[in-house]
Amino acid sequence: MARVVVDVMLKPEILDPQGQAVQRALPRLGFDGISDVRQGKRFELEVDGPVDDAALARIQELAETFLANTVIENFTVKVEEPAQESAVGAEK
Amino acid sequence: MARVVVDVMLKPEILDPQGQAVQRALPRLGFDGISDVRQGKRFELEVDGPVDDAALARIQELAETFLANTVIENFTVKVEEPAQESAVGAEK
Amino acid sequence: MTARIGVVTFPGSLDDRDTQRAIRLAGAEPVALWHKDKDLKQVDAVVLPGGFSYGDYLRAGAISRFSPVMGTLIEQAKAGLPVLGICNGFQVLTEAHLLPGAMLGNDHLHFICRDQKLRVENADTAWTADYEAGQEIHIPLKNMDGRYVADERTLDMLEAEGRVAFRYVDFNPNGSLRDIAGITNEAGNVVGLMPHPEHAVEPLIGSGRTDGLPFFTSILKKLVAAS
Amino acid sequence: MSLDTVENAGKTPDVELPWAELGLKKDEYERVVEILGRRPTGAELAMYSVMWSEHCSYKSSKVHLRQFGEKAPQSDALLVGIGENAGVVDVGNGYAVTFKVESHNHPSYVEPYQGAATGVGGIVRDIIAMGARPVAVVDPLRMGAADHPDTKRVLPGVVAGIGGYGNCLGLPNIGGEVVFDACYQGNPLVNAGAIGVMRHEDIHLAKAAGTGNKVIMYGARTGGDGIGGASILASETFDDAKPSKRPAVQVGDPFQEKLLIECTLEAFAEQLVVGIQDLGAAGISCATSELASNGSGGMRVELDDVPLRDSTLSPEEILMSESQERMCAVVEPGKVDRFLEICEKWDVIATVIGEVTDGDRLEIFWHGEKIVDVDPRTVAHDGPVYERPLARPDWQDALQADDAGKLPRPSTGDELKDQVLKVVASPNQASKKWITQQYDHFVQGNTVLAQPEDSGMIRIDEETGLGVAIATDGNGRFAKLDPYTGAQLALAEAYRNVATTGAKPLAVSDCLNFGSPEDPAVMWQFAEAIRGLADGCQQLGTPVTGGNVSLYNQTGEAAIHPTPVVAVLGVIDDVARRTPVAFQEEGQLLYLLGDTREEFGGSAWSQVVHEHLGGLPPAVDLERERLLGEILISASRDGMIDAAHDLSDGGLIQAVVESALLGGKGARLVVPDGLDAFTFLFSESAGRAVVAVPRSEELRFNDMCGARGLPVTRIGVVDGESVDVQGEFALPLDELREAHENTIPALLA
Ligand SMILES: Nc1ncnc2c1ncn2[C@@H]1O[C@H](COP(=O)(O)OP(=O)(O)O)[C@@H](O)[C@H]1O
Ligand SMILES: [Mg+2]
Repeated sequence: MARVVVDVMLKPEILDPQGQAVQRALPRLGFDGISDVRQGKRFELEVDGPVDDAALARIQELAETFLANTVIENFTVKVEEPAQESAVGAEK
Repeated sequence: MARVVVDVMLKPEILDPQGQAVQRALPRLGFDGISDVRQGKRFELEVDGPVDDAALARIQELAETFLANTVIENFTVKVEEPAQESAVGAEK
Repeated sequence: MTARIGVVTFPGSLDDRDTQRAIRLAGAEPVALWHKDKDLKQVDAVVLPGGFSYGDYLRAGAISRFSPVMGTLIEQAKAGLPVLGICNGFQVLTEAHLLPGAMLGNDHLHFICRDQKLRVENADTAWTADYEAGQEIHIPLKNMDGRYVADERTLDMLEAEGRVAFRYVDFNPNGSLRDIAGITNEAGNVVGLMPHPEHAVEPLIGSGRTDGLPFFTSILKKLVAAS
Repeated sequence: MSLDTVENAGKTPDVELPWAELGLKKDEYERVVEILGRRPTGAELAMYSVMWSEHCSYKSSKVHLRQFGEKAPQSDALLVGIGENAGVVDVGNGYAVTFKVESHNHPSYVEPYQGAATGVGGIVRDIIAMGARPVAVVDPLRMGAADHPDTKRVLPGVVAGIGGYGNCLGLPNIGGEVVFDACYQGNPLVNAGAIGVMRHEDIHLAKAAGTGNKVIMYGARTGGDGIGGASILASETFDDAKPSKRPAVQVGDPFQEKLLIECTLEAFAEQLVVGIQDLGAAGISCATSELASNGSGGMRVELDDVPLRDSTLSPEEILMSESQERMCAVVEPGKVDRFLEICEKWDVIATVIGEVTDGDRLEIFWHGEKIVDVDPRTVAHDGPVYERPLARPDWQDALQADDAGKLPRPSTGDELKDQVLKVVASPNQASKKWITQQYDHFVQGNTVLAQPEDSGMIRIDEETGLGVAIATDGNGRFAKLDPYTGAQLALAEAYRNVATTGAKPLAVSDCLNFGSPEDPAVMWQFAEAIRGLADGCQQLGTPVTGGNVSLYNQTGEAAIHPTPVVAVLGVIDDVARRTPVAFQEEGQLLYLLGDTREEFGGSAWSQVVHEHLGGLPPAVDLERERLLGEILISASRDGMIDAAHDLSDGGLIQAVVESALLGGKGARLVVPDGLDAFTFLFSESAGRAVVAVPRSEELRFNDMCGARGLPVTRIGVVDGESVDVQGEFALPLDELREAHENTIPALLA
């Protein structure tokens, strides 16, 4: 079984009220030096069987037609390699 | 300027009705072979200045106290290396 | 004398005016508190009202929890100041860890607005003394993020200590664990619940019942007795 | 090409701008050139093209809409009429109410959640711009076939969007409609209405008076969203390197709008505002040209001072951007600091972007260069006006000849019962609770009536109990059969719904949803509907105070049913008198008010049982509607009735079932002499209501109806656990409830 991750973010030109609200709160929390925050969605799909090109193409299509509304959102599809994952961050 | 990504997911033992709703819709859309879907949040932070250990530690703290509620959520912090990004998926 | 009860307005608070009205109808004096002020104006108790403070962005209550007024409030609540969190106010209280657990999106993924039946499980808190334990009441409920969750150990502790203050009856509107609608802290001065007692204080208006009024008369009596 | 300045335009008269791509006709472009005495700059063309669009200029509808003014009945209640952001009505005790309905149809099809959400946002800003505190919203919706897969995408998204925005603003949703019909499949109608309350002295108008006064923009930053043609101007012709596609759908931020409401009201309370305008369609182009043209002087604007979300925007794009949650206020120089302080208190960004001048020009500058120099009236008011050809459709006669009276009728009690169940469970007649429980009805603590009552009702004065009621109605099937009568039926039904709850109807707003005005058949439907509505309002004494026209609701050749949606606003001097739909007490007598005829054209029965649409709609008698209204209001005032429900889609049986289910009390009905059971139960004759009268009031009530000449028929009694039609059938409430309440969740959940 493998995990495929679909990240869906609002297009850069589209207003992101959630991201803005987070960003505006940062100075109050004592965090400076972050000039922009965007908030999107992360979908983790557990795929039965091998994640071959055909499977990825289908997930690509799923993302395009269902997980994202491409009028306002962009998405990326990635196969998650478990070993590499938490590059810097520790999972808490 | 660098981008740091914080992914926030519900802890595995917490019910994720959004992910379940997606998963339940899949067969109707003609997608089989996906045994589980979890939906979480992805934050993209644009950091001014270098993302050194100190900066990362601060973001780690930000995630722990603010971006995630660790009563119910786990998070990971990653520096995004622009080149490597869309491993398989194309940005649409 | 009468009691002065503060109502905090965060940006995006919606039921602050209604809560002030309910306090007035109960015979106490409502005092408007502003999220940017650390000063609680020496009120005798505080209500955190319902609404969508900061749009419910990030998580409901998560941003408000860091406002200046909350700094003072957290301190004083720990020292015994009576605090009631209604809906968004309850969410703020859990985010501030004045109450255990967390609020998540309703399990059916929709906003829900209905007249909800509840059972008062604990009539010994600062805000519930005018009810009888076991009494069933109808209070309007309206929320997007009303699903109360906590780990099993916390839930067991809440049950064992009698800190489940309200439970949904007949219908669980949001998937809250153990049908929990509201809880109290150990001392009984801090109470949070999802339904809106301030919308059930006048006949004809809203649900048309007055089942919510005892929240405000309970605290008034307690404060007057203490003074 | 670099910046296109006014100076540059004067020097390069031969440069041809892309007027066609911006949606202008050749003669419209020539008019712009004639008005200016030179070619327009890119920025000027951007302004003219959006302001002269169908949406902003009403160029196809203007000649017809005039009737609302010409035929307006004398009404003391009207404080502000058509032409402002929203009309204003006097409701007594020094209170004034403003209300309006608008459409957000197309965006809601493309992105249901955001399209519907921003529709609510837009109508609420219209209300704030009048000086009022918004107190409630309503949402009349029309969707494609209930069982079509795309309806499952659009409707839940629309509902979530309306709720998401309205709930977050703290506005109770107190009414609306949900209608399914295949004709709306590619063109769902998402109309949204709002009501606001203010004191008479707080009424504000959109005008920029007083030389030297400052123009302040406040609210969200301006982004590249909602820009149609501007990007063509900005990119394809002027600078090919730019992205040519800007999103046509915008994301709303209800939190920002909530802050806008609060800070605007605070500024009003301190009398800091001379004039105010919301930024909706056509954004800054519209706000500046309208403010300036309604004022006495001119206006000078520094576009560089507009706070941007995207620094790459061109001046044309800034002028046309339709970013949400922005407002423009005109403030005296001495009060600017206080105004900015209030904005800061609410964390709202505010910037002075210009000032009122003593000339009569609207001048806009960018990087120190003048890019717009126009007479604002020519932009805002002198748009083209078309008398489009209209023709009664060639199919109209055949449609009307296809009489629904000829359809086979049920012949036994059992058959009748089956058809009752079918109608009650059909998507259009079924309970909309699954939808309406996603809306907050309680917020603000003044809701007296909300769904599923005949009208929504809000208390506006705690001392006296003064309240207002609103109902919206429309029936595209009736309007298709006969648009003149159809529009009057919509008016009659909304009027009746308001009166049924005990409120006195005062004024009307409307949202006219039609197909393409370039089709003479559609244009005929449109003209007929307006004529019907204007005549009807004149007769009922309820002026039209404003509204909205939505054209081009069309998929290919196929237009939607002509769908005039009518909102009626009423006033009640004490909300304690309101009459609810639900049966209150067993033993109370049921009376049918009005005449029942064999009228089935366009009826729910013909649709549900026979999938038929043909014949003529029910006849309208507005004098009768007025009389019925008076009786219902008097009966509520004098405590003669405890429940009332107007009759409309589905006829008497639908109304009785709804009152019974809501009250949890059944009814025994007797078919009156002279009527057959089928006609009694399913006819959709207008001008009727069913009321429940306590026995002690029976005589008094009958006398009152008799004295005023309103037909009144005793039809039964509130009783038991079922709806019982003597000699025909009995249906247990449980079975009815299941039929009525399961349909929508089964389709959508
Ligand atoms: N989209 C909606 N939003 C809010 N209320 C609605 C909506 N659709 C229907 N309702 C409410 O449900 C009730 C029944 O609607 P409807 O059958 O259209 O009423 P009527 O036939 O009396 O006009 C009314 O109270 C109406 O306001
Ligand atoms: Mg009705």
